[in-house]
Amino acid sequence: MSAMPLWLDLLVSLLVVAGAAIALIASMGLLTLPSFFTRTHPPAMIATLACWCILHAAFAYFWWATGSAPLRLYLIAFFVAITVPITSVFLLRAALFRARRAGADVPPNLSGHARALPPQAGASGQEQHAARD
Amino acid sequence: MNANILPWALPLAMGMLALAMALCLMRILRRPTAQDRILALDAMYLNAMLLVLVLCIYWGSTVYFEAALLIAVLGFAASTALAKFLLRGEVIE
Amino acid sequence: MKRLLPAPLVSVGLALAWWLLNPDGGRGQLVLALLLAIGLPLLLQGLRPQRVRVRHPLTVLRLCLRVMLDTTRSNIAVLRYLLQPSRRPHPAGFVHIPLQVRDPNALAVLAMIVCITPGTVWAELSLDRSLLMLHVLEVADAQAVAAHVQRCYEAPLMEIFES
Amino acid sequence: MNPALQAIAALMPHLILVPIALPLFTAALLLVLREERERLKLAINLGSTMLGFLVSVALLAWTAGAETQTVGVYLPGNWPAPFGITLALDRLAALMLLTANTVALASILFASARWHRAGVLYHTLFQFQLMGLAGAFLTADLFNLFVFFEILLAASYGLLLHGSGQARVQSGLHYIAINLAASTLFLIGAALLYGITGTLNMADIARAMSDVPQAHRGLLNAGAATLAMAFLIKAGVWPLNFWLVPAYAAAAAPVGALFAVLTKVGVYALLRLWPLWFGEAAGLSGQWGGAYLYGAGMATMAFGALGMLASQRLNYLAGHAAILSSGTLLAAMGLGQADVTSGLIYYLPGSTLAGASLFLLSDLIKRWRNDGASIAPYERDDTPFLTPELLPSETFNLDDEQQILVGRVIQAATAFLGLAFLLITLVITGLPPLSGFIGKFAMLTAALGSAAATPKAWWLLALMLLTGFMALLAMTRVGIRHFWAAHDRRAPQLRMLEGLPIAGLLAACVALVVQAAAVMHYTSQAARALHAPVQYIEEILATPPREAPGR
Amino acid sequence: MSLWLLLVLPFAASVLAALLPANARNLESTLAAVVALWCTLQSALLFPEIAAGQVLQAELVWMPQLGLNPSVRLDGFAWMFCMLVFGIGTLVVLYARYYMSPSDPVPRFFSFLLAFMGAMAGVVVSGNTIQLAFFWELTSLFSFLLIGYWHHRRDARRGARMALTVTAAGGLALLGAMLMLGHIVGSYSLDATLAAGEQVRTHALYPAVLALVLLAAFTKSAQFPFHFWLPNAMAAPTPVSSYLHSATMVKAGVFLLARLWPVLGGTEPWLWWVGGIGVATLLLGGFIAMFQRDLKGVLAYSTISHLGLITLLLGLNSELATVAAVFHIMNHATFKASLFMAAGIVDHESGTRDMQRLSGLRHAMPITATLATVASAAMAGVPLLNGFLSKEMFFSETVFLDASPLVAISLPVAATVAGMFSVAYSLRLTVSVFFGPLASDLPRQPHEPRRWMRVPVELLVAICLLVGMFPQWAIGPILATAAQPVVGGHLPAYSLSLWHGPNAALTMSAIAMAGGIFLYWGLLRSHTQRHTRLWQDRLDASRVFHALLTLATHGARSARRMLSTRRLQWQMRWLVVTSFLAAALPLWSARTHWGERALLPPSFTLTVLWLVGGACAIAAAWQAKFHRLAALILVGGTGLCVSLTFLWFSAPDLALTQFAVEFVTTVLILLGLRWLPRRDETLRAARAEQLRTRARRVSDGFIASICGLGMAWLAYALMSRDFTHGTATYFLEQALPQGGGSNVVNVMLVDFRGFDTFGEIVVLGIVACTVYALLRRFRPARETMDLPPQQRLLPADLQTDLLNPRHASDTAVGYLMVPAVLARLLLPFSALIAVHLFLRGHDQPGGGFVAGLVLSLGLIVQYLVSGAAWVEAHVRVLPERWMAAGLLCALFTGLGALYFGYPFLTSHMLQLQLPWLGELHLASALFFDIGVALLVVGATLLILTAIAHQSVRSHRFHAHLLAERQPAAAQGGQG
Amino acid sequence: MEVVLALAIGVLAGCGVWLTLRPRTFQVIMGLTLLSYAVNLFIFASARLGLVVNKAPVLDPAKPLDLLHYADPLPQALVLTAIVIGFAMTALFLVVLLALRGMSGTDHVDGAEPERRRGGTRR
Repeated sequence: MSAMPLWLDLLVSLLVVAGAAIALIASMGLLTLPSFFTRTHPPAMIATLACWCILHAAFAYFWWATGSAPLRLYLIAFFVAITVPITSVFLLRAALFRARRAGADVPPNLSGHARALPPQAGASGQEQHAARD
Repeated sequence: MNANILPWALPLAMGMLALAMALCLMRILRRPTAQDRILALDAMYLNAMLLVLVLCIYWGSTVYFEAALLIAVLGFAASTALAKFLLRGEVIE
Repeated sequence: MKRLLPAPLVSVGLALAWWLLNPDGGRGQLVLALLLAIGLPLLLQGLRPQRVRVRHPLTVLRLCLRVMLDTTRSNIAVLRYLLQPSRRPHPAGFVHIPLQVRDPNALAVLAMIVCITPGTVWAELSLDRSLLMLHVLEVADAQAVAAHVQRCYEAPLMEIFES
Repeated sequence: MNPALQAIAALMPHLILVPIALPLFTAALLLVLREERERLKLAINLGSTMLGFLVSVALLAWTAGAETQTVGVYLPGNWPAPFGITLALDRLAALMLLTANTVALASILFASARWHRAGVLYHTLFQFQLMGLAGAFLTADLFNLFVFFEILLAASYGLLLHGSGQARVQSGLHYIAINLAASTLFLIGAALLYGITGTLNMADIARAMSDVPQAHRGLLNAGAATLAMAFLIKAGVWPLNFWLVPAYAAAAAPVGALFAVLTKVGVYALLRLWPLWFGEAAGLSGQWGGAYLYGAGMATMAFGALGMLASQRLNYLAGHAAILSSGTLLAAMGLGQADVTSGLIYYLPGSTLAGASLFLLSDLIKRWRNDGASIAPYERDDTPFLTPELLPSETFNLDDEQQILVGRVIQAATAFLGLAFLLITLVITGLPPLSGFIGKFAMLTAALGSAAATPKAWWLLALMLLTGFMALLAMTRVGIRHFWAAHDRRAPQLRMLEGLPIAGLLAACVALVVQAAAVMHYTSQAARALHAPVQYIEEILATPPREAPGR
Repeated sequence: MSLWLLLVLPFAASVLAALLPANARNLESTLAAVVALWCTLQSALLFPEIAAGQVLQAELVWMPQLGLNPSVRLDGFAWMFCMLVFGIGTLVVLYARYYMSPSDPVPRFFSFLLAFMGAMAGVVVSGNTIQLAFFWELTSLFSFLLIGYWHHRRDARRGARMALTVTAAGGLALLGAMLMLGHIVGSYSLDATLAAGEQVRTHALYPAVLALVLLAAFTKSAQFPFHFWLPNAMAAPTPVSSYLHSATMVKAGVFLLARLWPVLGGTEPWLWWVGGIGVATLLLGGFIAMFQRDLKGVLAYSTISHLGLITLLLGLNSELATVAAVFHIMNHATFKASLFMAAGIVDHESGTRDMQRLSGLRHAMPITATLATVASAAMAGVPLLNGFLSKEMFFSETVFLDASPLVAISLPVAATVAGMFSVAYSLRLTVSVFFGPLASDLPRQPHEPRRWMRVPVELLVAICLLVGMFPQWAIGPILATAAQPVVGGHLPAYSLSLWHGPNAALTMSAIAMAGGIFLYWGLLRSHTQRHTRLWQDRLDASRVFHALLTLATHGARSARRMLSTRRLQWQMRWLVVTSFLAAALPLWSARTHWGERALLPPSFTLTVLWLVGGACAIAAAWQAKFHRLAALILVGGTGLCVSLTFLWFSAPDLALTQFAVEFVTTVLILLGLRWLPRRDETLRAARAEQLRTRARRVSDGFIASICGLGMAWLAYALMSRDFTHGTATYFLEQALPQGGGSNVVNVMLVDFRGFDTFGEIVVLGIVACTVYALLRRFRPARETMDLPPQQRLLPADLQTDLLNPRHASDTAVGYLMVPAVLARLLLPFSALIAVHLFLRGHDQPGGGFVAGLVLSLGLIVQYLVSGAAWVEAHVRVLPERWMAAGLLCALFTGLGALYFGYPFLTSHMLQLQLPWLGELHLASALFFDIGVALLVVGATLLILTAIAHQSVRSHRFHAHLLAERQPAAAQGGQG
Repeated sequence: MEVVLALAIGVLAGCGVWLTLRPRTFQVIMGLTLLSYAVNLFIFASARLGLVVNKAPVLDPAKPLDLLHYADPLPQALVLTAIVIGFAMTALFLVVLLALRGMSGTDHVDGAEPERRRGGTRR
């Protein structure tokens, strides 16, 4: 196999490192951001930009290495795009629900009556398994 | 691997992704809420997926690609189920 | 035709995906792709009761590009936000957006867009689908965010799915 | 060679597969049928079990009859031996197979009276259980043995839980937890052995044993020891057998009967592997581990006998009897002499059959005594032992009532149960004239017969007699209580279908005695083959696959 | 042949008798009598040959490899016993015919009796020591059944059990002794054993053999301290007593002693033990017998005493004494059998055996009284009766014994005292029962028994008289024949005449006679009442026996409690610790070190990865109690690291599978989490402080860390060593040409080791079946029965997007709308991926298992977003059928090979030429893989949906609760 | 690298053992899961010629067919089987623990809370 042209070398390296860096920063954000709702944003970065960067890098690399365009890599981006919202929607809805029950400062139920949910009373929640908030 | 920069860049990237996973783990451990943990698990899966992709490049082999695809297609199921459990108290109603 | 292809778009997508996954196959793969593209939707028809109608392919393309661009942009914005903790001018918060689009598929695509865009995340949709709540990382101007969503995403989606 | 044997020989290499494939086919078939079609399911199950029984008889006949080739080798997948998986049928395997199938036939007959309706999917699980047992006996591949262990365990979990109820679920949880841990050990041991010998075929491992360099010996032995732990747990060795009695006692009676075979699977695995790997041929590791096996067996025997003595409930008694019998087998195995092994192979089927019939019988007695509702008050484990029954009476031997000196007629059903109980007692305690006695005698006489009988043999003799005595005490206590003390009870309602299997099992025990010489001839050949496994190894490794098909 | 008939006939008749109808009294007894009589005659006819010194032998070849050949060996001694067994047996059968009530179910009785007779005959004619032990145990067994014949009586049950316990223990001891003898002699043949006396006596094991043999003999012959079972055995019907305790059962013990006398006798320990126990029993039995109130009790203790006498004689190590013993065996059998029968007649006709109530029966039954008086005179040793002769021999032996001065003096004294006792109880027996005024308050009016009932007694008494008056003529040849084999060939000189002149023995007899009369008149008549109780209480060894038995059971129970546990934690501990030791010991003893192989270069990424994985595992261990969800998440993280490790080390297939399994497992456990109880976290702080708990956790932690270290060490030792290639290269070489696939792992799964995969899917199938079957009967705990709080807390009238999918016609509404649309879109794609993974499996990572998991997970996601009811309304999921189809598909693929003449699961390659598509390679393994995939889908769905369906209950339960609450609320509103 | 893997196996096994020694059924099931991870890795580690990187046993016509160029495929096949069986057993154990929980009302492995000792200790 012939040596890799420098530009490709550079491009792939750059993309890979950039993608990894974004993922790292996003994970850092996950750790440092102050509240749950703000923390929901960084994973989207991993799913999008970081993922794309690395996919492009892989695409470029394998195109060069195998001689054919590995378009199937981009299926990953597609699937991630489909699946990430499912988790996010559930997770945010759960977080809101729990926040409201805990009496935290979040907007009230969009479709509910004026009556708010009763605040969580004592330690009677099934989700006690999960964690103490 | 017959390139100059990649042999350095790829381990670096992998290290960074592994560290990213470690950070996710720290979030899991620090909580404060259950949803934080689920979120962090989800992020961990994504990081792992990226790690697999980088490994593919590193080894110049596409046989590992399907693993990344699998995480992309199914990885959400676990975190969704966890989230639904938090929301409804049961996974399948 | 309709009976054979209950979801033509999905079929196309499946065929495409198969071709992507097995690009170097000969005619055999083609036949397989065809079989799967027709067979899978037929088999799983029961689980997808709603029919999807998509119009205006140009708008679709435009929306796609728009989303990619927006996503990249907001990625960078969030990146900056994360890297410079000291300069975080705007608070995070919830934004309520009145919606006119009602088609579930359109809403699903909207959710996808919102969710893969860092900085915004789908929080709640009212039962009658008239009101959407987003959580936004940096709320400079809630109205602007709402307007952006309505203009850039909701309108094309209505055009695609509901016209 | 008579025509029947010729027919068997003609079918032969493929016949080895039948005990595994037939139950699987039946199980799959039963899975297709709807739940309501109980009778059809039962009929299919019975038919299949019967057929399996006949096949195992045929296989036994083949091993007994064939003088030239004593190891039947089957290569599923047509790969030569160390590479593919091998099934091997030798005398021991055939005997175990027949024992298992005999018990299975009795069990399903018994279950057909009522038990099979206690839950769903009974027949399917039953057939899977048979498949697992057959596979475990037939396979000659270590990992395949693991797989079949898992099959038989998984099926036994299912069968144990058949009928549900807290006792079953409770003991089932323990049973499963312990056995999962045991499976873990199995895997660790298998991995170590593979790592060192580079093969999984049992015969090939035996061949490779002598080549293992000294530096790897420790690892090899550690692997084998870990493996042995897995088998010992299954065999119910003390102190790893506390799950056994509650689980076996809680299981539905036909299931309990089948479980009587399960402990023997662990014994079988040890019997199969230890002489093969650590026999005289293996060089450095010769006889390694025998002392531990012996010690564990002795402890298990003692524990089993103590447990019998301490038990008031019939099915606990049966569980402890199973422990006692596997302890006896293990201790005898630990001596590592071919003649002793011959005796223990003789002892094994008899005690298994008796144990199985005790489980069945205990169900009948339980139902007779209190309509199967619950345990009688005196059966609780904390009941004081010294009942009024045993206190010395004041009026010693003096009866003023003449009338009482007339015996009671025993109804046929009671007589049947009593006779069955008596025979089981004889086998379990090793009293003459049944197979328990001959088996124990054969073991002891072989152990003592060698010019220099070791102290181990004497201790074995002492403990065997002592445990037999303790078992006798326990059995007579229970027997008197059930058959003599309760004279004012109406006759048990005995169905033909429930009596028949017990009678059959006991008839098999009797047959073992009547045909003792032939059986002993067979077992001694089996034992010799076990201890001098050259032929086994050669047959397995040298059997060629069929000429390459159009792969 | 006739020899074998002697042995077989009684058993055959026994089986026949057992099958007769319950009321066939005459038929039964005739059968038994004919058999017994025939046997008697047959044995009697053998006398000439025996008397000529022949030893009749017959042997069958049964198990030569064990030295177990059933053989019959009839010498003089055995012949004598045969005569006793069969002769007295005949008389007992005759007697029993009249004794047993017409309503008694006699078939059982006679069946047992015949079997017992056979067993006893077996003991005496055995030519093989093991056979002897074998029949010995049979006599225990059948005597147990005979004693317990009237099992509705408590004393019968107890007596039977006691007899069995004691004698069977002795039997086991005998078996042990015989095994030892066999070991010493090298043969189990009786001939060889008898010939090897010297060898045995000098062997190191002699004491052990002796101890075991004596244990056997003493238990059987009711010698002190095992004498207690015999009086308790009196609960048997009297014919049984008269048979067991005169000629047979108890005689087996002395038979054994006499039989082995040439082998074991003649040593110091023999003298001291046999003689000593004999003396003790002789005195003790005689003494207690004097105070008995029960007629049969007297006879029982007198039997014990006489057996002690015989034992003592055998123990004296003198040939003459041994001849005397043989003689007394015969004499005792005759007079004791007749006495028992007479006692039975008294009991039968008067209705009681209480000697305090019985009196003057000679008025009512004169003949019986006479007979009984003569017989008891024989027992007392009155001249002109047979008892006198053997007693004389005994007395003279005690005098002439060559022993230490102490023994030389005390033994004659003891013998005389015993003689006094025997005279006293014999007197008591006759005088108090038959003399004096006729008792009036008896339960029945006594009268003479039926003619034939008395015949046996008459015959026996006649023998007593005959032998007593014309000893040399009546018994001389027989005694000589019988005693000869016992003493080992040549008889000592002895004389059977009545009169030997005034010697020591005669003096002793006279003293004994006078003393006995004095004892009776002076002591017994006056205060029997008080003493009876007193002596009985003090000397009742059966109490000790019961105490021992109770102690044994209690001991067993507490031992079991100590040695076992029902608690899983302890069992697990045992398991872990033993396994650790099992693995560690070989390593330790072999001084194993790790190897020197060159290691892979360290990788930062993997290290970090395992820091994450390890931290996840530790945290999961930490959190599993109070934060189940967190533990689940953390275990998921660990699983991720495991999968990545597989990937890292070149196992893409494993990684794929592990990922897929990981996701399914998480969903699975989450499904279960709903049914677990809440964890009361407030208790944690308090509890953690407890010392016990902490100690336990610390020790568990210690065990766990040791095990972890051990595993790490083992893994490292394994990985750091160089091994040869093993079988691996073969797989690499054959995978493509023979297996037809380039993914070697997959070829391995479906071809090389397809049988494993086969088993593995079966396991999955079984588990699915089990889960399904178990959950059909699932009963949730009360507090989890209701809806989860998340749903319960939502007021029914609240407008919310948190809709229960169960209530929506299409669930694409509310919070579920977006996920539902997306998940439904995803489903065809995940199916596509499944097909993709499946088809490429043979050549690239993938395969049927992963494909199946992907497909089923895609379906599970539908359940998740749409609810079980909705999914099942829209698509028919029949997991059982999937499973069956999968199994059958795999099975028939395997069986297909048989059609081509190849073994099961042999893979075939199909080369198809399709018109337009060109060449198509189809491996049969593909169909096997289809089976795998089908089964995996079916099993996974069955398991998951079976659990998921349980939540239907809670909705039903909630509705039920609401319905209950509403009327109450309405009432409350009104009131 | 082997050291890391060995330690990983050790940690997993240790945690697994610790959890299986705990009194709550959920802890036990988690422990068994961890143990099975450890064992799977252990089997994996028993590969001939040790662990190798980027030598997946997927045949490449360019490479010679020996263990120097491919990972040992056999342990991988074994681990695959073990994973599947482990999954099945986890499912089974889960359901049994649920059933026990339903019947006994507690999630203690012995089906009953141990009687409280002095001042309400529960283990």
